[in-house]
This record gives sequence, C-alpha cells and structure tokens, in this order.
Amino acid sequence: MSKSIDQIFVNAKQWLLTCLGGSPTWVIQVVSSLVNIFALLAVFLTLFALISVLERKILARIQNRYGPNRVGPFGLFQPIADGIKMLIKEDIVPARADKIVHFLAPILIAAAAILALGVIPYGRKMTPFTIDGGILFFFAVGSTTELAVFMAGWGSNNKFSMLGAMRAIAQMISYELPLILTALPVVMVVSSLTPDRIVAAQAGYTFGLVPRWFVFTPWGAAAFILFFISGLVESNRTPFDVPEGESEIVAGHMTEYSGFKYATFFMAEYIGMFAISGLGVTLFLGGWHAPARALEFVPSYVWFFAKLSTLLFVYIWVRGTLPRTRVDQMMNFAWKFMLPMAFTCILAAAVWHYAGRGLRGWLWSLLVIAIVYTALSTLLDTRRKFAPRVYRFAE
Amino acid sequence: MTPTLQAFLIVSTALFSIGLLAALSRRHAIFILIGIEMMLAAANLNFIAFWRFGPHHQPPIGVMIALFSIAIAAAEAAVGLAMVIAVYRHYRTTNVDQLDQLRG
Amino acid sequence: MNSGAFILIAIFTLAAALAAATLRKLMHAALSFALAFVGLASSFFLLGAEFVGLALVFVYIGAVAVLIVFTILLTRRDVEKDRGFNWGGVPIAVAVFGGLTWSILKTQSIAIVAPRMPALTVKQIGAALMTSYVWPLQCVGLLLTAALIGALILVIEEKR
Amino acid sequence: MVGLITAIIFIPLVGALAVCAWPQRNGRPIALMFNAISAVCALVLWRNFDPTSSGLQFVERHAWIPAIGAEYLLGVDGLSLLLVLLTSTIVPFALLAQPVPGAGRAFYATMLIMQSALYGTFTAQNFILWFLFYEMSLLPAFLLIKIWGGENRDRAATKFFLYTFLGSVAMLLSFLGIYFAKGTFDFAALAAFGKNGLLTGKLAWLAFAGIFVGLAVKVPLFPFHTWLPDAYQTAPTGVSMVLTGVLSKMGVYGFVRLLLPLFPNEIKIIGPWLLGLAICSIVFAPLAAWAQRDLKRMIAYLSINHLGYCMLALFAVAASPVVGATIDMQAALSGVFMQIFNHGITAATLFYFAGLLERRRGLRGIDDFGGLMQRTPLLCGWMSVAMFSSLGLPGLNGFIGEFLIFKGSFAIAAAFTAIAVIGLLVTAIVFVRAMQSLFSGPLAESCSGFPDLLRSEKLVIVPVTLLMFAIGIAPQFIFNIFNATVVQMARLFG
Amino acid sequence: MNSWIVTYLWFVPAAPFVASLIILTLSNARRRSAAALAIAGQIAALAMSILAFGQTLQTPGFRVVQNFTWFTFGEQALRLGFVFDPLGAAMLLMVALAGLCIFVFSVGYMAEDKNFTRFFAYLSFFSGAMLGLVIANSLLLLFIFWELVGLASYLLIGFWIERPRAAEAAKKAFITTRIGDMGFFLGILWLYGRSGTLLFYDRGNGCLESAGLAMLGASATFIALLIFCGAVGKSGQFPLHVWLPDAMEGPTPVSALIHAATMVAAGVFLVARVYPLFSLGPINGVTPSLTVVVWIGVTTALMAALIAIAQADIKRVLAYSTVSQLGLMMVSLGVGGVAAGIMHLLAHGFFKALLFLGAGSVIHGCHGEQDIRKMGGLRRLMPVTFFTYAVGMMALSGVPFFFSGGWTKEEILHATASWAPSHAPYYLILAGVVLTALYMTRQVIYVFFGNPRATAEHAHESPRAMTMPLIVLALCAIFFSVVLTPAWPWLHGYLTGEPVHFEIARLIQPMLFVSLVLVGGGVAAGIWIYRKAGAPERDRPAEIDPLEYAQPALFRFLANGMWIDELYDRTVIAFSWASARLSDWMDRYFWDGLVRGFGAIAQLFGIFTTSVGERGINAGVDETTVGTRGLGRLISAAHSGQIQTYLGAVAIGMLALLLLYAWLA
Repeated sequence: MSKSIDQIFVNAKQWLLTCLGGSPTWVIQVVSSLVNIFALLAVFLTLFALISVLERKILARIQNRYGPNRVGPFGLFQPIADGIKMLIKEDIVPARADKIVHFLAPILIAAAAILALGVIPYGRKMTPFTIDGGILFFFAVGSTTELAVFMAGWGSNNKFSMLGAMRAIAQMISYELPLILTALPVVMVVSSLTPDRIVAAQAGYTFGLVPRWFVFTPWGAAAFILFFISGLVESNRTPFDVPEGESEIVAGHMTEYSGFKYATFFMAEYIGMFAISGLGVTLFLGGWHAPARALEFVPSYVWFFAKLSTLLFVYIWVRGTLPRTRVDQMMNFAWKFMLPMAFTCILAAAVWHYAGRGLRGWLWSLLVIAIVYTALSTLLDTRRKFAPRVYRFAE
Repeated sequence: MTPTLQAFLIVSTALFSIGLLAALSRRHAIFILIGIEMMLAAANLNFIAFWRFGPHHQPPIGVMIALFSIAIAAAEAAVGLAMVIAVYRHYRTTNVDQLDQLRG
Repeated sequence: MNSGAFILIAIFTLAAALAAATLRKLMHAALSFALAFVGLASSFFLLGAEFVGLALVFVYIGAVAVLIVFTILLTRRDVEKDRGFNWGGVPIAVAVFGGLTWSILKTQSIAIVAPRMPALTVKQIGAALMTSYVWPLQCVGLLLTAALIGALILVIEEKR
Repeated sequence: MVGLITAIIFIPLVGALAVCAWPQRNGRPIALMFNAISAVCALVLWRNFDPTSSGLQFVERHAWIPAIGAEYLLGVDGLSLLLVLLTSTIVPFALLAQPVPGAGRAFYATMLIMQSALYGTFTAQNFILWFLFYEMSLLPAFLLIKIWGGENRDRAATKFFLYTFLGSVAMLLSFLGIYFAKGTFDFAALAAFGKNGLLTGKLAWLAFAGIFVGLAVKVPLFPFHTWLPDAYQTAPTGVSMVLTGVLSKMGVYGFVRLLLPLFPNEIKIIGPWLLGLAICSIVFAPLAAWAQRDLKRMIAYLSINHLGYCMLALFAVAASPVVGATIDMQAALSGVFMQIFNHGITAATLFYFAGLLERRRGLRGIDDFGGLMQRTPLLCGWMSVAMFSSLGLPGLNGFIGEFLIFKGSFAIAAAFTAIAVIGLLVTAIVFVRAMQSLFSGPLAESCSGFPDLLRSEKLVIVPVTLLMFAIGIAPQFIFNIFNATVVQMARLFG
Repeated sequence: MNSWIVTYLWFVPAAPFVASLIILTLSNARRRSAAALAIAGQIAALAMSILAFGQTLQTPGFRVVQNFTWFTFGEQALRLGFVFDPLGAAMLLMVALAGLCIFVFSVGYMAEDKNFTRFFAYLSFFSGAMLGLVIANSLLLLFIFWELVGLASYLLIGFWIERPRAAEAAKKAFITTRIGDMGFFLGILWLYGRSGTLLFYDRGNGCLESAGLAMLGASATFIALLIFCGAVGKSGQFPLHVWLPDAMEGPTPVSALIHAATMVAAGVFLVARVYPLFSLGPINGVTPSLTVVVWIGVTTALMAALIAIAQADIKRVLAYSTVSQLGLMMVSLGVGGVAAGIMHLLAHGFFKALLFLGAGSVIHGCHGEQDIRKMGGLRRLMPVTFFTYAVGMMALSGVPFFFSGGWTKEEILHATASWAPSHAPYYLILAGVVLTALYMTRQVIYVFFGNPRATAEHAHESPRAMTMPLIVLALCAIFFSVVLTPAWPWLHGYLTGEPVHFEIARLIQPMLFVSLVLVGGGVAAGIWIYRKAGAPERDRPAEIDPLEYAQPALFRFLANGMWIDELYDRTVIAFSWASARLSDWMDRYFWDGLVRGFGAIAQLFGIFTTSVGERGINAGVDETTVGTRGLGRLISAAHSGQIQTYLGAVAIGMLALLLLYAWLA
C-alpha cells in the first residue's frame, strides 16, 4: 500500500506513456521530458506562490504583525492577486536601454533556475532527468545565472542596475567556490556525481537509529553549514541581499524592470532558492530518506518536501532576524574563512574515510575541523574584527 | 543517417576560421581574445570528435586533452583579460592598432 | 547520433560564433560568444562527452564569459567607440577555411561514421585523472594558480 | 640520500632567484624560507650521517672538466658536516639580525648566494670545485660590504677584496704548480701524496707559501689581518655576523683540509715560526681590542684572537716533534673544531648585539653608552652571556673548545701555550671593561629612551643562547659529529 | 666503596642553582617569592648537607667518589666526578649554614632595594657554585665551579650597578682573580698532560693518588705553584690581595658570604684539597712549594693586619682582617697543619660572617654610613648588634677558652712553632695576633663606645630578620669551640681521621698563656690608645685618629694600603695599556701601511693597462658595433608592432604549410 502511494506519480507517468504505445522512440522521449517539465513547473510554481505568501506571513509574525489576510482564506489567494497585478502592469523599457539584452535577461535567469531543478531526486525513482554528472550540471547551469544578472544590469543602462549587478556577480562568484567545494566532500565520499547515488549512499541507519545522512558527520555538518551560507548568498537572500539592498541602490539589477519581467526575476530568485535547498537536502540531509526507520511508510517525496520546507523556513527565519551585511565583510568572510573551511571539510572527509568511516574517523575529522576552525578564528582575529565598530570621526 | 567525422571537422574548421576572423579583423583587444577562445574551442571539438570516431581507448585520451585544454584556456583567458585591463589602464585604449610600442 | 540534431546544433553554433565575431556592439558579441559555447557544448553532448560539455559550459559561460563582460565593463569608456572593421582579415580567414575544408574533404579516410561505444562515465574520467593523468592534473592546477596570481598582479593599480 | 649535498648547495641559489622575483621590497620571508629548507636538508644530512665512520660520506662524483682533472666531487666528513650545520645556523640568524629597512631584495639574494658558496666550500672535495665556491663567496662578501656597508665602506671593501683576492691568486698558482707536478686536484689523493712529500726543493716552499698566504689572509693570521677590523666594522650587522661566523672558518677549514695534509714536512721545519705567528694573533689582537673605542671593531679584534687559538692548536699538531702523542693531537683537533663552531655562534651573537645597540643609539662607540643595565636589563643580561661565552667562562660553549685547544697544545708546545694564556687574560679584561662601560654606572642621557629586547629579538636570541648553554653543559652531541674524523686526522698527522 | 649519598650529592648544589634559575625568570615585583625560593633552595641544600654529614660520622677516613664521563673527544673520555670526605663535608655544612644565615639577613638588609629579586638570584647562584666547588672530584670541575663562583662574585660586587665605583671594583676583582686563575689553568693543563687525568680520586688512578702522583716527578712543584696562583688570587693573598678591600663596594651580605666566609676561603680549601701535590717528595715535610705558601701567607697576614689598623671604613677593616686571617690559614697549611688551617677556616667562616653581618646591621642602622669615625655610642642604641659583634670581635682576636677563634689560632701557632726551616714565621704571626687584637679593639671602641657622633645619633636597632642570623652565628662562634678544644679535638680527628680521646688535662697548655698575654696586650693597647678616640684631645681634632696624630706619614702609608694599588697602576697596568695602544698603532699604521703600499703599486699598474685598453682595443670594438647597428635597423623595420599583422602572418604561414604538405602528398 505504502509502496504504491510512494510510486504513485511514477506509475501515473508510466501509464501516460503507455497510452502513446506505438509512437517512435523520440516522440516518447520528448513526451516523457515534457511530462517531467510540466510536473516540475506545476509543482514549483505552486510552491513559489505558496512560499511567497507564507514568507510574508512568517515575516509578519516575526515582526508582530498579521501579514496578508484579506484575499481568500488567511490571505492565501494573495499570490494570485499579485500575479494578476504584475501581468496587467505596464512593461516599461528605458529608452536608452540595450533592448535585446534587457529583454533576454529575465528569461535566461528563469531558465537557468528551472533547469537546475531538473537533476534533483524528489523521491524514490523520481529524478526528472538522470544525468551522469548531475551535480556538475547543476553548478554549470547555476553559473549562467551570473551572466544573466550581468545582462540585466548592463541592459538597463542604469547606474544602480549596473552597481547591483556588479555586487551580485562579485558575491556569487566568491561564494560559488565554497558552494562547490562543500559539495565536493560528499562527491568524494560517495565517489559519484550522480544525485541518485548520493541519496542512495545516505540510506540506512547507524545503530538502527541515527540516519546515515552526511549532515551527521563532522565534516558533513561543517560542510552543510557552509553550503547553507553560500546558498543564502547565491540566492541573494538576507543577510546577503546586498545587490538589491533597497536602501542603497533601489533594487539592484532589477531596478529598471517592471511588470511581468520583474515577476520573472522574482520567481527565478525563489526557484533558485528552491534548487539550492533541494541540492542541500540531496547532498547532506539524506534526500528523500525518512529520518527514522519507523517513518519509512510515509512516501519519499513527502520527506523530501518536508526537508525542503524546513530549509525554506530557515531561509525566511534568517531573513526576518538578521540585518544586511557590508560588502567588504561579506567578501572577507568568503575568501578568508569560507574557502579555507571548505578545504578543511575536504580534508576532514578524507580523514574520515581513511580512518575507517566509523567512530574513530568521526572523532578524527572532528579534531581536524576543530583545529582549523580555532586556528582560523585566531588568525582572523574575529573577536576584534567583529566587535562593535568605533567611528573615529563621528563625534 | 548520422553525421560523419568530416562533418564535425568542417564545423570545427568553420568555427576556427570565425575565431581567426575575429582575431584578425576586429580592432578591439577583447575580440582577439574571443577569437582565440573560439579557435581553442574548435580544437577541442576536434579532439572530442576524433576520440568519438577513432578506435576505442581506455583511458579516453581525447576527452582528457579536451579537459586540460579547457582548463588552460580558462587560465589564458584570465591572464589575457587582466592584460587587457592593465593595458587599458596604462594607455587609455584597447585599440590594438594603437598599441604598437614594440614597433621596430 | 542524429543528423537533424547535428545540423541544428552546427547552424546554431556557427551562427552564434559569427555573430560573436562580427556584431558591432561588444556586449552583444560577448553574449553571442556565450551562446556559441552553449551550442558547442551541445555538440559535445551529441558526441557522448557529457562531462566535457558540462565542463565547457561551466568554464566558458560561468567564468570566461563573465570575465569578458567584466572586462568590457571595466574598459567601457573605450568600448563604446566604433572602430570599424579590418577587412584585411577576411580573405585570410576565408583562405584558411577554404584550405582546411579542401584538405578535409580530400582526405577520404575520415569519411566515417561513429562506431558504437559504451557510454563514458564520469567515474572513468575521474579514475583516469587520478591515475595516468595525475601529473598533468597537478601541473594544470599549478598553472591555474599561477594564472590567478598573475592576473591579480596584472590588474593591481599601478602605483604612481 | 645521494644528491642531498647538491640540494643543500643549490637551494639557496634558487632562493636567491626567488627573492629577486619576489614582488615586495622586503625579501626576508622568502630568504628565510629557503634558509629553512636548506637547514632541514642539513639536518637530514646530520641525521643520516654515520658518526662512527671517518671517511667521506654522501659522496657525489661526476666528471666535470676531465681535461684539467676537475670533478664535481662532493662529500662530507665530520668537519664538513660541522661547518655545514654552522652555516645553516648562522646565515638565518644573520638575516634575522639585519634591520629590515636597510636591506632590499638584492641584499637577501646576495646573502643567499654567499650561503650557497659557503656550503659548496665546505663540501667540495676537489680543488677546482672548492676554489670555485671559495671565490664565489668572496664576491658577494665584497658587494655586501661595498653596497650596504657603513662609513668608509669603499675603502674597507676594496681592502678586503684585494687582500683575499691576492691570497686566492697565490693559492691558485700554487695549486696549478702542484697539479702540473702530480696531475690531480682530488683532496684525498693529494693528501696521500703529501705524506711522502708532495713536491721537492724550492717549488715545494713556493707552493707552500702561496697556499699559506691565501689561507692565512682568510683566517686571518697575524700579520695578514689588517683587512679584518675594517671589514667587520664597516659591514652591516648581518654581514659581519656571516663574515665572522662562517667566512673566517673557511680559512681554518682550508688549513685543516689542504695545508696540513699537503705539506707536513714543510710545516715541521718552520713550525716554531708559525706558532710564533699564532701567538702574535693571540696576544696582539686582544691588546689592540683593548685600545678600540668602537664596539664592532673590538669584537673584530677578539675574533682574530679566537681564531688564533685554532691556529695555535693546528700548528702545534702539525709541527709536533713528538710522535705518538695522539691523545693530545685529538684533544687539540677536537678543540679546534669545537672552537670553530663556538666562535661562529658566539661572535655572531656579539655582532648581533652590537647591531642592536647601534640600531638603538645610532652610534656604537663603547663610550656612547652607559648604565644600560638600569634601562635594558634583559638586553644586558643576554649580551653578557654571549660575552662570557666568548671569554671562555665554564658552563658556556667557549670554555670547552679553549680548554681542549690548550690541553692539546700545552702537551705539544708548552712554552707557546703558556704565552697564549695571556690572550685569555686580555680577552677577559677587554670584555669586562666593555661591560663596565656599557652596562654600569649612571644611565647615560642618550640611552634613557632605549627599548629593552623586543619580542622579535628575543625570539632570535633565546635559541642561540640556549645552544651556547647546551654546548657548554653537555657538548657530547657536537663531539659526536667529528670524533671519528678527529681520530683519523690525528693518525694522519701523527 | 660507594654510598648512596654521593650518588645524590649533586642535589646539594643543584637546589640553589635551580632556585636561582627560577628567580631569574620572575619579575622584579615578586620579591616575596624570590626570597622564599632562594631560602627554600638553601634550606634544601643544608638539609641534604646534614644528611650527608651524618654519613661521614660513621667511619673514620670516610671517602666516597662518584665519577662520570662528561664528554668524549677523539678516543678519550673527559671524566668529572664528585667526592665526599670529611674535608668536603665540613665545608659543605659551613657553607650551607652560613649561607642560610646570610640569606635570611639579606631579606632584611636588602628590603628596600629595587633589584631585590636579582640579588637573590645571584646569591643562590653563588651558593650553588660554592657548594659544587666543595664536592668536586676533578680539578677541572673544581675549576669550573671556581670560575662560576668568581662570576657570582663579579656580579654581586657590581650589584649596585649605577655606582661607578662598584663596577670598577667588580672589574678589578674579576681581572685580578683571573690573573691567578690563568696560573691555575696552566697548572691544570700541566697536570693533565702529565698524569692524564684530572680526577682527584679514581680507584687508585686519580692524580692525588699514589699512581698519579708517581707520574708527576719533578714537575709537581711547578704544578703545585701554578695551582697556588689560583689560590692566591681567590684568597686575596699578597700580591693579588688588592681586589678584596675594594670588593666591599658590594652589599654587605655579599661581603659576608663571599668575601669573608666562603669564596675567599676557597683558595685555602683548594690547597688543602690538592695537598698531596704540594707535599710530594718532602724533605722533612718541607717542599719548595710549601715554603712559598708559608712565606706568602706570613707576608699577607702581617701586611694586612698592619693596613687594617689604619682603615676608617668599617668594612675595609674587616676586609683587611679577612686577608690577614687567610694568610694565617695559608701559613698553617704551609707548615703542615692542614687540619688546623681548615679548622680555622670553618671557625673564621662563622665569626667573620657574624662580624660582617654585624657591620651590615650597623650600616643599616646608621643609614648607610660606613666611616667608623662618624659612629660611636651604638652600644646603647643597638644592643643586640653590639653583643653579637663583641662575640665576633673576641673570636677574631683569639680570646682563648670560650671563642672558637682562640682555639684554632692556638692550633696554628702550635703548628707553626714546630716548623723546621725557620722560626721567623712563628714570631711574625705572634705579632699579627697582637695587631689583630689592636685593630679590632679600635674598631669596637670607635663604633660602640663614646658618644654618638654625626649620623649615629639617629641609629636604630635592625629588624628581626637581621638580628636573628646574628644571634645564630654568635652562638655558632661560641659553641663551635666545643669541638675544637685540645681536650676533645673532635674536629681535628674528624678531618685527619685519627681517633679522638677526651682528656681534660690537655685543656691547659703553656702556649695558651702566651697567646692570652698577647691578646690581652693587644686589647689593652687598643683601649689605651683609643680611650678618647671620638673626642678631641689636647690639640688633636676629633676626626683625626690618635695614631695618625702620632705618626702621620706611617699612618698614611698604611691607610692607603701601602700604596700597592698605586704601584700596580703605575707599573703593570700602565705597561699593559701601553702595549695595547702600541698594538693598535702597529695595526693601523705599520701593517696597514705595508698593505697600502702594495695597493699603490697595483694602482699604478692599473692606470697603465687602462690607457692601453682605451687607445688600442676599444677603438676596434667601436667600429664593429657601428656596423652591427646598421644591420639591426634594417631588419627591425619589419616589426610593425601590430599584433594582428603578426597573427595574420602566422595564419598565412599555416596555410602555406598546409599547401606544402598537400603538394608533398
């Protein structure tokens, strides 16, 4: 029973494809892909709508307000209202803009974000596109985002746009390194770039109790934290929303966009966030595996989306809690702390592997991380650097 | 019907020639770099094509060389563009016609 | 391997490349350049070298293209001047194209179709990189580091 | 382990290139890094060195210029190893001592080239190769004095260069003579000839004189020493340290390696005269030091005195009319080797302190200071340790070498040794007087703003001083290096 | 024969050494812990000494040896060792006990000094070195500790570093003793060369044992004399005594510890230690070396006693008295009374320490005043100091029966009287006894009697930490005589290894009355001469010494130490300085002049070659260069500097190659 519920979507697709029996192979392939794409779009656009309203409500709660509560029950139809508003707004293109580039940028950015979703396993046998180097694909596609952001900034021919784009690219490039490097230990340990394999490697439970997710190893935990922070930056979320800090540069590279183009940017941002979170779930949080053996009867995709939602909630929570960082702090943090720590995670994973992947490895890798962490924080003199600032000329 | 090796090679030749065109005809230093990148990419295409069409090798030499060449191309692009910026800072131009300090 | 796909990809790639070489606006050329590489990566996919294709996208679009547009941005004042076209390069390029094509077409031994081949997995590439190609790999690593440092030093503000 | 010595020699050269390529003006970190690498290599050499074997170890032999018998022949025995270790210690010490603003990249590169040459000199076992390195050390030393020196540097550098260069030319000519007579440049082969008289007649004396002058200038031995006070006084601190710590050892090394084995008969004949020269070094140098007002010049003169002890013991051993007093010869040779090492460390430390004082005050006359003990007790304390070490206080390193030298020479040449004791006394007087006028009395006005030892200076001083104490209290680890060599040499000379 | 005690004996010197090291690392402010550490180290050493001393009581002629290899050079091992015998044990006990008293005293005396911690570090260092010296079983080890003791003395004399005179005195002490040490060093070398070992006792092979001694032969005399040079320097014997009075510039506890009780006695101890070398080949117990010892001792004893009479500084009087007493000990050793000499050394250690500490207490009480003419009447103001000082004075003067000094002096007189070659030393020493009583009486009268003068009016008794050691030492000075009396000469027996019987009859000896008379005479003379010392008398002003008034020339001669310092200044030192200047001058002008002459010739040659080079060779080279340059211009025209031109050329070249291949195919 539970098995059939688990595979209900897979079976549905199979059934759909059998209806096409007799058509040429490429037709079936194309149809299969289209089905996957539509499913993805449907799910994630819904999720986007849901999250956009939920975010507003959660933020409101954090700030002791109600949030949207007028449209529909509990304000749940708010995104529909927003969408309609966006669609009927006038699409303004600046006169001196580079029109083609200006037009292409939101499309490219949305395309990249959605493409990245394609390689994540959402459930047992529920990977839309199984690619041998799935993780690489993810990052390769993700890296095009930078180009898109640049196009937006350049195409708008606006100084705020350009500045925002510059900031965005600088931080994205800076944090792409730790992002990729923190994914590496997992790849090394699993010795595969395929997301399915990675998820499979996290099956099972130590002592029948603790799931074998990588987040429960020292290196995994450290890497996950680094990955999460890099994810925050990559999706331009608070506290790293410097590129679109409205108090400084209006809305960054999106300044000159309005109407549906703006909505596309907005959507792409959220979808990028989903993608990164999904990858995080896949890499560190055991993918669609249940957190306990007793809970395995619950369908796998439920678990995946539960973990994803948890992560998204943390995103929102962080946004509601932390102030925006300064650009130089962010860059220093990336190059002086994140990068060395990411390398350390690789080292620690190697130590963990060669010390036998057991308790011994666990302790050794913990030691490695602890030593480097302590040394780094001493070297960087964090206590002094992150103390409250003293303004020399303020008085 | 599947394409032959010749087809791939001609595409690669075309790409190479376009790269050459960019490098020869545009007066902007960045175009020279773009052209060189394209020529390198054309060479990569040749490597992959020959690997695919040639006898089966283990390890895949063509792929390996292509990978390394991509890495080297990245390094080349980084240094080249840094030079463009440095030159621009110094001479206030990126027009290669004007950059003839080494004229004999 | 599909001829239709091949032709599609080839036309796409070459068109983008030609655009990159000839478009008047430098920014558009750079973007076309990125586009050409998407096409090239697709032809790598077509040839069964998925990993190389992904690496190509990763490196060229993620890094090189961004670098180029950044350079364009940093030398913006100069970029916006129109410089015209140096027509002297065209005959040479055409001649090279002609010569090479002629020799390719003349060579009969390469008029072959692709043999069947087991899929190339990432694992195989990784194994090769870590065994027989480990020395070149280290060298490339060193080269990249050196290039990184060199590029940094090149763009450090000149002290006056 | 083959190739280790080559690595030791060439790492500093690579370092010199690296320093030149270093983008910042301060090349010290890079230079120190290469120092550290070659020092590690030297330590590996020490670790793998077999202390029980008296022969050459880690031999590397390649044909080089067969036409003139030049070979690329490297190897170490106990003495060479000792000097390699000394070089590895002193050069980084000197680099650390040199105040940063005074020295650019070129300075460090030159120092590294000199270090490489020193390593080569101490390990080469073929004359041509040895001479190449020997000369290669001369040029950097000249440049270092000439470019970075203090007052009167041109004169001092020229004098230094002319002196040592003329000495080298004389030595080269002598060796050419020997080569034409015997057809080899290999040290071991030449020593084997030397046993039965290398040359005969006037030619032998000419060759002897040439080599003797060349080496005596380098040590320096009275009366070939007048370049030394000028050079040491003028050279920047770090260079003075290397000059006195290592470069002067090249002369002693040459005596042990070349002159003594090659001309045993000649030395026996004029032995008393040579001993007389050594005594002159021992007695007149500290007397002259007593009359100096300049701290560095004073230390320079005492340096002559300390090397005079080495010469005394060496000549006593070589000129020994008694056959079979091997115990005394062993004592004398052990003393010489010990003294080489100790003097290297102690004199370099003294120069370091002179540099520290100079850096603080801008002057370095003994009378320019006063009452320092009240202001900078740590500096005075550590400096006193170095001074007491130099005057041969038991418990510090200087005593061991001097005791053995005196023990060995007294049994062979009692009268000369008895006179040499005056040197010990005068040295003590010089140091005690210096201490009195530097450290005690009321605090001089000009010294009232001195900082005490800084942390960076402590980091340099403490290890060196600990080494002095270690050698003074438990010297066995140094003796282990050269005991077998000493036994073998004593047999050779006996 | 071995004993556990000698295996752990190194602990005795090690304890103060370690304490010293730790104190050196302490900051200046941690005075309390510095003092505590130093005293703890000293107590540890004392406890261990007592333990060890207990061991020696069991067997007469007890001697244990522990040797070890220090290092191996060539094929030979250099061995050092520790020895423990009655001589060493008695010295150990005395040094540790007197040292402890002085340490405690210093806590009070130095209380206000800003370099308090450094002082205790030096003191501990000294104590360690001295204890090590006492138990060394190798002449080399002894020499090492000897030098370390000298270093400590140097540091402590110059402790008040800001006073130029202290520094001067320290330098003088170091150099003067070093002159003697150089002789000692040569003696060591000679001995080592002859006997092949420096160990005193080594199972029959040591240099003091018959086998070793047999190898020395005639050289023994010279070796002994050279070693005696060291003793002369360290023990302040004529002619190297000049440093000791000056050494009084150091803090008073230092004078007490080093320059009265322990270090200066090291010379005597050294002679006693290597006595077999001195007494080798005796002719009726008289050897040339011992004769030298006797005469040096006599000269020193008498000369110093004479000088002491005319000194005005409270500490200088005591310093000269020390020199004199050391001379006495030397005489005793020289005439064969080794045990007597050592006994006197031990007794002297206690009462001279007592006297110096008493003097320190007086100086402390008088706020740093050292001139006895400005004191007076302290009897009432500083009673404890007075009584203890009186005990010391009587012990030093040699008042018989109750004071240790009296008995040991008797022994020495006894030994000297029976010296065969000559009776002169005996009579000279008797004169010395009178003089001793005289100058001590003078000093006591000046300091403690009469009315307070000048600064003495505000004098006060010293604190507990200072008076307690005084009392302890006074008691030692009195009760020490119990083991010295002829009735029960236990110490004598202990040192010589002879059995001892109690015999009350021997307590009364004829010689005793002689010395009683002499001492009494000396004291009486002193009282008579100085009865009105501090007050004006007839036409004599108060600050002029009665003796000076009577014999001004002689008094000045004595007060200036017989002008020996001045003599040295004019002769030895002037000569050395002149030779130093000469060496420097020779270096600068003569030798360097030679070199410069050579340089000038070389320069002439250089000028010649330069002119040849410029006219002949250079011109040819120039022509060639011009031609080459023209060719270069021609070729360089092809380099347009246009990168695209180059690239195009490369492309055309490639095409050409392709065509070439095609044509070849």
